[in-house]
Amino acid sequence: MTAITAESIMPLADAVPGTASPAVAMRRLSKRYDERWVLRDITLDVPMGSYLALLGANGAGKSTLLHTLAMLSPATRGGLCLFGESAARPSPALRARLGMIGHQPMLYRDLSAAENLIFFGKLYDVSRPKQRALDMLERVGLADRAQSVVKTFSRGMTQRLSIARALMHAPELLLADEPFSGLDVPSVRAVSALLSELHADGKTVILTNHDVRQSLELAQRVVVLRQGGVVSDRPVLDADAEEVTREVIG
Amino acid sequence: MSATTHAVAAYAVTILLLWGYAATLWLSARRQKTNDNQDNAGKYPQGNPGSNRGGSDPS
Amino acid sequence: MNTLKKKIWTAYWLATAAMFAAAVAMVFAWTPTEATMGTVQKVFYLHMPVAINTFLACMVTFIASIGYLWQRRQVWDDLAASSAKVAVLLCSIVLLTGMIWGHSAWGQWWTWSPRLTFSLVLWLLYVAYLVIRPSIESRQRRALVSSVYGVVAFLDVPLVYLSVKLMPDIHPSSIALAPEMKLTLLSCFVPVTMLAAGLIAARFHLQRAETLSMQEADDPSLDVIPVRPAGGLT
Amino acid sequence: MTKVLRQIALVSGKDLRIEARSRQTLGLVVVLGVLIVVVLGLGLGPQQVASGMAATAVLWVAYLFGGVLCFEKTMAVERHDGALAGLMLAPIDRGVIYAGKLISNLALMVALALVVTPVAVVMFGFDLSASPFGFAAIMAGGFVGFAAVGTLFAAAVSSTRLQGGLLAMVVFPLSLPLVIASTQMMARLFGEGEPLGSVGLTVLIAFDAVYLVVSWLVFELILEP
Repeated sequence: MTAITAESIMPLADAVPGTASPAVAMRRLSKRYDERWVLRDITLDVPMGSYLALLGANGAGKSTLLHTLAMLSPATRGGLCLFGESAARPSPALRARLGMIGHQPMLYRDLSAAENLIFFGKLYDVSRPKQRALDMLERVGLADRAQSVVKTFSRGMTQRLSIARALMHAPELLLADEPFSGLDVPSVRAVSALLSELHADGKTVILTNHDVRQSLELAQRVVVLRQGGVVSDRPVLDADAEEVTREVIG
Repeated sequence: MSATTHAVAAYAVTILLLWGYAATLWLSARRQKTNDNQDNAGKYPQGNPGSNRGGSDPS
Repeated sequence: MNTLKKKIWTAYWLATAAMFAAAVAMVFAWTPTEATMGTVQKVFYLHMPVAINTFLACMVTFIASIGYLWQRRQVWDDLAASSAKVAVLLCSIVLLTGMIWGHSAWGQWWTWSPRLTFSLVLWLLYVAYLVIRPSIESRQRRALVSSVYGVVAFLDVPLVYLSVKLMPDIHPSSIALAPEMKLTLLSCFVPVTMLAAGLIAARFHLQRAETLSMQEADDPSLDVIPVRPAGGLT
Repeated sequence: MTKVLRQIALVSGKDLRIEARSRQTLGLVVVLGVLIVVVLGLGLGPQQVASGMAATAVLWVAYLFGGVLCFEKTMAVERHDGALAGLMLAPIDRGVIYAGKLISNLALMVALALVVTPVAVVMFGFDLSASPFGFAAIMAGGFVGFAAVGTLFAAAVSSTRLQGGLLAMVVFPLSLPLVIASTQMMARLFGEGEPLGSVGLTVLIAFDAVYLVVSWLVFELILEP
């Protein structure tokens, strides 16, 4: 049982000359939390510019996987490379290429919408953060609430602001953890349009979702997780909603 | 109290604490062992190949 | 193999017990009584080896804590917790024997002399370690918080020593030892150290068994669900 | 280097802005500090209070409890709505987060001290005139070490339940040597009238150095969203 280090999978990514390394490369990624294995032997490649949906029931390990991909917590075992660079000791430059929409909004509730965006923009060294913040607020339809404090926002508004925060620095890879949960229909439409726009721009998008039909409409490829392991992985074109649902339920 | 009583008391306290702790450890190790045996007998009936912690020895 | 291990283990404890008994007998029957302090000086032969072993146990906790922070293996945390428990036990003995000695030598159970304060703070540091642990529910969190604590607490020890140096001192200066006394000290030191190490090992074994019985198997692969080969998408 | 400093200023500036807006923590902490001073003043009775030296010990009690509250609050700001994860995603060193939080905590503690110290000095009749700068130096040295461990453990503890008592339980014993050193120095400085140089300020500096370096090294390992 030899441990797979991130370094050992590097040659794999470089093996085929002329092809760019995948945006995300996982090799037998496993993670134990307390007594339980929450991720088991996950091996996946996510090529640049793809749109991937991770499906699974609650507790299947979707959020944990996304957290691990975002390098927020290390894997217990296995290797992970982002853009061909090991995620074990990520450089700031690597972190800057990645954006995340979490389960929680990741915003300061006592600061205004604009202040939040400017703060994160400055952390990412975005040029002209103020202008960029206003542009982003415009894009997510919150321009008129720029000076309001976040704690006065509704769930949908907070979520849109959270997306604006994640996109402030124009990341190449966007990780979205249940971006549609708790949103009303117009907000869902706005958020999914934003994600598709990103994908059309050539960015890589990975989202977790529990709505099978919606995922099949949005993404290019669906991966089903159960008990922390990959059960199926196929392009949307081959996928049948009924069958995928069965796989999710188990 | 004389000096001798003090010295003897110090030794008594030390011996009591050190060996007393050793005794409690020994007792709980024994209790754990019998528990494990009972557990395993209940959880894994004979001939179960899926049991991956068959023995009672943790090491 | 297993029975051999068990035999060695039994022999270790029997040897420790025998040497301990011999050392105690030696202290009372053979070693000459110290001239100025009288019989109560005999406490010293136990007091000092136990004190040194307290430090050793604290050091084991320190090293195991670093090990956990470095590797994140539960084994390290189990070791750290076990040796901290023994360290507290040993430190309690140091304090108690010290107090008994002090009461005989200068008529008071407790004085705020630097060395006493030092031992007390050391004791408090590690008692707090043991008290904090059970109040953290998640095993990983507990291991993390206590290993950070284990590191900082050990680094605190020289600092406590420095800070109590600022206090006015009334502790007697060092005692000159006759050769017989040195021999007695050594023959006490060996069984006490063996006992301390044995206690840590025994406690560690118990802890390990408990942890392993809680944990899922070490192999994370899914053996129930068939994994479909990845459908290539480019 | 300037980039790092700018990032640190950004992180703690954000904390202070939030605090300035809600004024939640400071109000709480200052009232708690004054309460502690008053209760201990009453409990010690006129004889002990007259000695004046009791003031330094009482002040430390107020600082310890108030400080722990500050550490908890500044970390709670990050825990709320998962803001810490946002900070951890950003391309900044973990040390920057630590330094930023440390500075916020120190700022809050200095604000606390500015209110509580005069109250205690007046109520205990403590004569500061002998060496006001010595007093400030010793307290500052104590604060840095205390905030260094406090910030570290606030990050380690806050994602567990049972935060309140737990953080105090972790930080108090580790800060004991700091309190001993500081009160003993005060006793020498004011009780025996020794000059500041011979009081052994190096002990405090050694403390601060050890705590800062260790916390900074360990912080990266323990930070989890």
